[in-house]
Amino acid sequence: MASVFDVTLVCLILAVGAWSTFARLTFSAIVIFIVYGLLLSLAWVRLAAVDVALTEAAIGSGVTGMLLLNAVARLRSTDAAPTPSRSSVNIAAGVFCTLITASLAGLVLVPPQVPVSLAPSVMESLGQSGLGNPVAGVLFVYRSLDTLLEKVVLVLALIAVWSLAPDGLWGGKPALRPFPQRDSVLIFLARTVPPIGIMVGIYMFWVGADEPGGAFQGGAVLAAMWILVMIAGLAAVPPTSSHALRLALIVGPVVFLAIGILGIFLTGTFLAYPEGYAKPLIIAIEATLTVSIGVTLAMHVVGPPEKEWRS
Amino acid sequence: MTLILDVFTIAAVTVGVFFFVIAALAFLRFPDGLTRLHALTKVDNVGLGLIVFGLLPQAGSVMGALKLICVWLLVQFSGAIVTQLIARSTRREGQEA
Amino acid sequence: MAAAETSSIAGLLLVSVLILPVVGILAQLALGGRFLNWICLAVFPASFGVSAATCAVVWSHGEPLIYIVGGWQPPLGIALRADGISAAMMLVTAIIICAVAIFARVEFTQPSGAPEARAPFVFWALILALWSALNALFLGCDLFNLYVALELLTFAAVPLVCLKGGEATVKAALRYLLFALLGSMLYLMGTALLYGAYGTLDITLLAQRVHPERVTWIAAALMTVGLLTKTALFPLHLWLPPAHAGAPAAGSAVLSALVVKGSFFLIVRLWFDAMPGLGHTAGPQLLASLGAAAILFGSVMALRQQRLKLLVAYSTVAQIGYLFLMFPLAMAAEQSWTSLAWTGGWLQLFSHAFAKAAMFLAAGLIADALGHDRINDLGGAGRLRPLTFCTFGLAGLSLIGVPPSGGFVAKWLLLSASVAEGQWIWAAVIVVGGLLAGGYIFKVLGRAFTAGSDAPVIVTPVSLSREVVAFSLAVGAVLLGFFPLEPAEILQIGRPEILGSTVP
Amino acid sequence: MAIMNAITIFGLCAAALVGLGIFGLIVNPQPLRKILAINILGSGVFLMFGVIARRGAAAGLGGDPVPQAMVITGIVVAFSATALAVALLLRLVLVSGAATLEAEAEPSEKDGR
Amino acid sequence: MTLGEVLLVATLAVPLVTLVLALSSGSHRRTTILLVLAAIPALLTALFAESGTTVVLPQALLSLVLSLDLPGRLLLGAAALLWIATGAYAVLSRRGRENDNPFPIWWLATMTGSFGVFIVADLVGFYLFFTLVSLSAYWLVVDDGAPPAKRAGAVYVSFALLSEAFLLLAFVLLAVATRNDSFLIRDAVAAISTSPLRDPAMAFLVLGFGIKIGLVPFHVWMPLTYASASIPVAAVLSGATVKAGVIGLIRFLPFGVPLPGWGETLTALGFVSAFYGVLIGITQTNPRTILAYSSVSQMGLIAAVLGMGLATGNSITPAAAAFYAMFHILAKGGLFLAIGVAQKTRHRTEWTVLLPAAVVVLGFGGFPMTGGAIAKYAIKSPLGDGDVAMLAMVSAAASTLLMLHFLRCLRASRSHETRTTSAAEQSFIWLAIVVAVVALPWALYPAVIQASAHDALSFDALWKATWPVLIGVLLFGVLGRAPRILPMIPPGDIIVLQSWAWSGAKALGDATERIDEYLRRWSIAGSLLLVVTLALIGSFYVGR
Repeated sequence: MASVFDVTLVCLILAVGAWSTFARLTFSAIVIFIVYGLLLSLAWVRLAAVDVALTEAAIGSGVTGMLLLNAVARLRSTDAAPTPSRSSVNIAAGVFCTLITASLAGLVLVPPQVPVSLAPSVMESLGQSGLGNPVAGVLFVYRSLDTLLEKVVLVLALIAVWSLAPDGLWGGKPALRPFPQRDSVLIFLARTVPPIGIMVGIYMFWVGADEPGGAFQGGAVLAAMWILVMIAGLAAVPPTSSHALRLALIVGPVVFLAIGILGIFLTGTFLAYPEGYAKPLIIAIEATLTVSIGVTLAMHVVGPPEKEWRS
Repeated sequence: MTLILDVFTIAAVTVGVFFFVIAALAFLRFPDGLTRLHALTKVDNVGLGLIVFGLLPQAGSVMGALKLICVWLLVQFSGAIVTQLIARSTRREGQEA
Repeated sequence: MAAAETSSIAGLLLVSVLILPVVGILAQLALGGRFLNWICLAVFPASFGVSAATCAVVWSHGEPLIYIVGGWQPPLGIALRADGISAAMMLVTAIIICAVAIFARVEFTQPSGAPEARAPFVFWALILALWSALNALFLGCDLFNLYVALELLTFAAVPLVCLKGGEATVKAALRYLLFALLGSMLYLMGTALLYGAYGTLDITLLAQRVHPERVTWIAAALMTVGLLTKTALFPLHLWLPPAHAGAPAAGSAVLSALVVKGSFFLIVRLWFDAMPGLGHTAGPQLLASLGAAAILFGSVMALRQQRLKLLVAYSTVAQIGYLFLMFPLAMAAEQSWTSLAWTGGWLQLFSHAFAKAAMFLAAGLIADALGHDRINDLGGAGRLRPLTFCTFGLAGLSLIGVPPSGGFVAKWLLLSASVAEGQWIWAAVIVVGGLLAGGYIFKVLGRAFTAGSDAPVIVTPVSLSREVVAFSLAVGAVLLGFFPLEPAEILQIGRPEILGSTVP
Repeated sequence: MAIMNAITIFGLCAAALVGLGIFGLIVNPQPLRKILAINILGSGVFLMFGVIARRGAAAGLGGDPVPQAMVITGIVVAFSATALAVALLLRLVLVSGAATLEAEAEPSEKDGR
Repeated sequence: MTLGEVLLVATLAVPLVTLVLALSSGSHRRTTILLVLAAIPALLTALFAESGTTVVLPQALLSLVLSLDLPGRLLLGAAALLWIATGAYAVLSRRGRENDNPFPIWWLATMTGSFGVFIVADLVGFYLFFTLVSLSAYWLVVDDGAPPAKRAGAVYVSFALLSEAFLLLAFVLLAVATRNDSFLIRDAVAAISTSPLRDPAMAFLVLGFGIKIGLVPFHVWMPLTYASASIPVAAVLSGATVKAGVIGLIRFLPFGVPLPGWGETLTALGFVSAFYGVLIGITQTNPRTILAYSSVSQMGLIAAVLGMGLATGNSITPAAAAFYAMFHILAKGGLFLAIGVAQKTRHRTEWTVLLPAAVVVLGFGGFPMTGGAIAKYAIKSPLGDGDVAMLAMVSAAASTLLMLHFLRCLRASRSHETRTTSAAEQSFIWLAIVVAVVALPWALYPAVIQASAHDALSFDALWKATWPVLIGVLLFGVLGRAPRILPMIPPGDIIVLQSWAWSGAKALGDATERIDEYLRRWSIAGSLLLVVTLALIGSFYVGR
């Protein structure tokens, strides 16, 4: 029988999700969405996927929440749009959505006869790569092409965001407005929390090889700390044309690609790690990835350049 | 021995939850933003403290217990600062409106 | 499997086809704007060479080229597979992207000495990303890997639409992105269901494990509709006209000719490779009827457009419909790849790619030269820019399906297939589509080549080199017309291995 | 009869979230709320992956690591999609002053080029 | 490569080379003498290449198959003559006039298509040249860009595209009937007559070629096009390019096996067109429109001849129809040139134009000793001697009436400004055509019908030829007294009816635009997406 906690958690998630969808004000919708994200990471813990819970909390609701809050602050002027009207189209859409949900629920209720899983084959050959965490194994050993392509997607999305700046401001500084007053409390926070945060981020990346954690989650924490410092005004927002920023952006994918190509010369196949050296190589990849992901996520939140900057 | 610890944990956690319930009630009852904020932070910190305190014996290892305490400290710390910021901004909005 | 099971040197071609454009983007970010021209000069020819080499290897061996990435066999790892149709698609993509690159070289050059400019930097990064994503789509053998490639494609296509930054183009780009994301999420849900039911996402393994049951139908439906949103088939075409009309000329050429075909390629992979069982259901008929509606609706809308770029965009909506006629016709045959409709469908895709790229480039040149692209005011412009309108005409011939053009051979094969299998409705739709296409092509050419009320004036001179590039693409569409009128051998490479053993 | 164990509950929750996400995306006129709905839809799809992973628990693991790795990649891709959508929306508001997706006027004349 | 094969290839190669030459040299603005010379190889092929020579071009040239048979040779020769004459006329009339539209390019393209259609022997090749001749003629029609020309061009191109659509379907049916192994027309026609696809194929063939030769419901484009095109263009369109439809019917109808069903329908269509053309023609006043309706009538007659041949399975019908069509090419083209020449001659010397025109006109009626007489005698055998032959006689009388009406309108419509610059040479071309019209049929008759010409001179044949002409003259006399009784019908007659079809199409277009605007609303598109998903799931369950 499903435990009471699970049932309440699911009901809570659905309630908060519905509330966020139908909230009158966009600002409250987004705040509720962040709560929804945290509840979801609880659900991931219940589904015994701690890695994913960390990712959901860090990226799914953390950084995305920051992004949406920043957006709603900018859009405050156009917020008074009415809630969805009760027109016939909406009712029809509702009916179709329930039909889709019903068909999916029907599938969920009838689990496949023979449970099918790749877990045994993952565990059986995980030992060769020296990694302890199976999810990290899948990400960086078995399906490393996915991870590489996904990194390229992240970098390309950033180029796309930057491309939305007007011609004149290309290479300029993104307009993250630091907190207006020279307020002591936020600066105090920005001075004390980041060291802990950075330590937690690095710990998360480091432990990722054997325990749940990894480059993505660590990178997200680092990004959060950097944004906190920038908002408090302690650190200047780097111009998008700064050489250091761009190098930091691409150091992750470049190292990943280099090691992949190295695999061709040493073992004859792309993205294959030579015997015995798998773990150090993967750690090297993850280290640079953490830095790149951190910088990229922060730059996504900060947005396209909006101020003149002549280096 | 474990029985005593379990009883202790259950007691502490229930009291903690009780504090949270009060905080929620206060949040709904109080008229304006500042008083709600006041109620929330104070009561939640105490509630969380009690729950963490109650769970300490359940934590597997000493490291686990330390992590729990770190979590509590971090929540205390950031909660207080964030409350300050929200209070200031609601007061400033109060003056402008 | 009989295929060349290698991670050999030839297999490395497949990897380099994926990786070279990505290296280009990373180099662009690392070195900045000053070296932009050098990077492009290095990466584009290299990528073209590798694509052509892969195509040559696959066509000469007559066997698909398989490469196991990272050395782990498919259920666990990811394989890259280049069979006949993916080699052909890679070749067409390489040719069109290089032609568009030469065309765009004038408009998007980084001025030497000046600080890094936005448009050139972004344009070349997006084109390279598009190329890498398309190659990943053609070679991918794992459904989730194809999802990531699809997202890479969308994220490269959306900013291309609003590169010029006008209000309408940004709105079109946002609509395109949101609708495409909805599609991707449905596709992802389908992948989840398939993995839950059969334990693998590799297409060749799926072909052996899939059997007709509820989870397969729902997964196939979700994935197909997810891909239909990106292919902009008739009822789901809301984003295509403003997006393709608003993009810069070079951008809209690549968008219409290639990006829309990438997701179509996946639908073919899904229906013909992963789940051939779908052929015995009424699914292909539904897809073809949507295609037929697209042909009729798109052509009538194209006839009514007042602006040239919108006319060409709606013509894309119509021509996509033809591709979906391939499903019922090819799947009716016992071995789908030997039927006339299979070759006809692919030829339609290739000739439309060439013709539409040429048409959008020509439309862009006309808009640049005359300062506007209102069709009614094109009176007599044919004399001012004869080569551009000649390009538009040649490409138009391929769309109408007039010999000697690729469009004609494709229509002939599709008509023969529909007549041979007695599905007359598709034959009627093809012919009416050709008529309507003739209508809107002659509407434009008629106004261009006959003296209008006020003599048009050239606003900004257009260099002949750009016109020659557009003309060469149109000639490409015509050269496809010399294809023999029977099922093409090279498009059948690698088909039997997937389906030979198990056709449920 | 379908066993109503914990995993199935989360499966039903995933299905419901997918329906909710699609409904929110279709119905809500505001683009920012549409982006929110896409994130809810995405979380629903990833939850389905989680349920399938949990059902594939074997060889001493709590769940099949392959779908879990896919979810991590999916979340990062979904984030970059959200970031691009938000940037586009902000640019749209900057340029047109209104945050609406309905194309009232066809691309106006000045975009004729 | 024998002489014949070289000539065959040259027929197409020379015009194409000239076209490329004109394109590249930039001299495509001025119409040079090359236009005339490009048609010479075709004439030589018709004269010297012996029937039956076939050439298979390499794969690089779409593996076209060119072959010359008797009907093809006759039509090719006559068309070449007409192209040379009208080419010379065009060169003279446009000398020095800097024209913007690339006239020579489209002239040469239409010429290539027109010659190609007569000598090509495979399906795809025929469709290629048929399209070439139809679509490039559009640019000749809209050459001077005047508004009526544009409207006529639009009507012309829509009918041309419609005919091509039908033909594409027909050819696909033929190809499928031969299981796609050989694309030769001969094999396709042989295979289709026995295959189940015969009826649809025949229907599309008759429709496709019917539109091209202007059978009644589809004839509206002819009067509009011929009235608004320039004189040489109208001459060559009414003469040579229309015959693409005739050669199509000759090649694609299975004359070997009698097909009474299709034969009768074609004959009926033919005679309806024949009489309809005359009925409307006599109400017109513009000489060009009258000639257009005379074309509709004559083409109707040829269709009737082919129909009867098909019904009775008479094997010499193709040759007879081609012979009559040859006469029609030269006569109709010549009369259009006559209009051009008449507008330039002075009042005093008008008889130099009207007298030869009278000879040609009487030929249409089949007056003895004229070219028309021998042509009508040739098509007598396929028509048999029942009531169909009587109908043919009546149609001869009717066309005599129409042509006399044409003569009167020609005389009345002569403009009085007397430009005599190139009039002399042009009238020389006109006279050359008249000589050809009279002499050529008599000369070629023995070779074509394998019977001596002198039994056509027997007394009863002569009498059978003269009484329809007499009736025609009589009717013309009666009509002359009371011109008021005839209603005024605008050229293109039922095109006026089709204007409501045009407004219907516009309404449909508006509705489509509203639907598209509705479908592209976000919430509608989203719901449609879900509908398509559910429909797909449903369709998978159906037919499993």
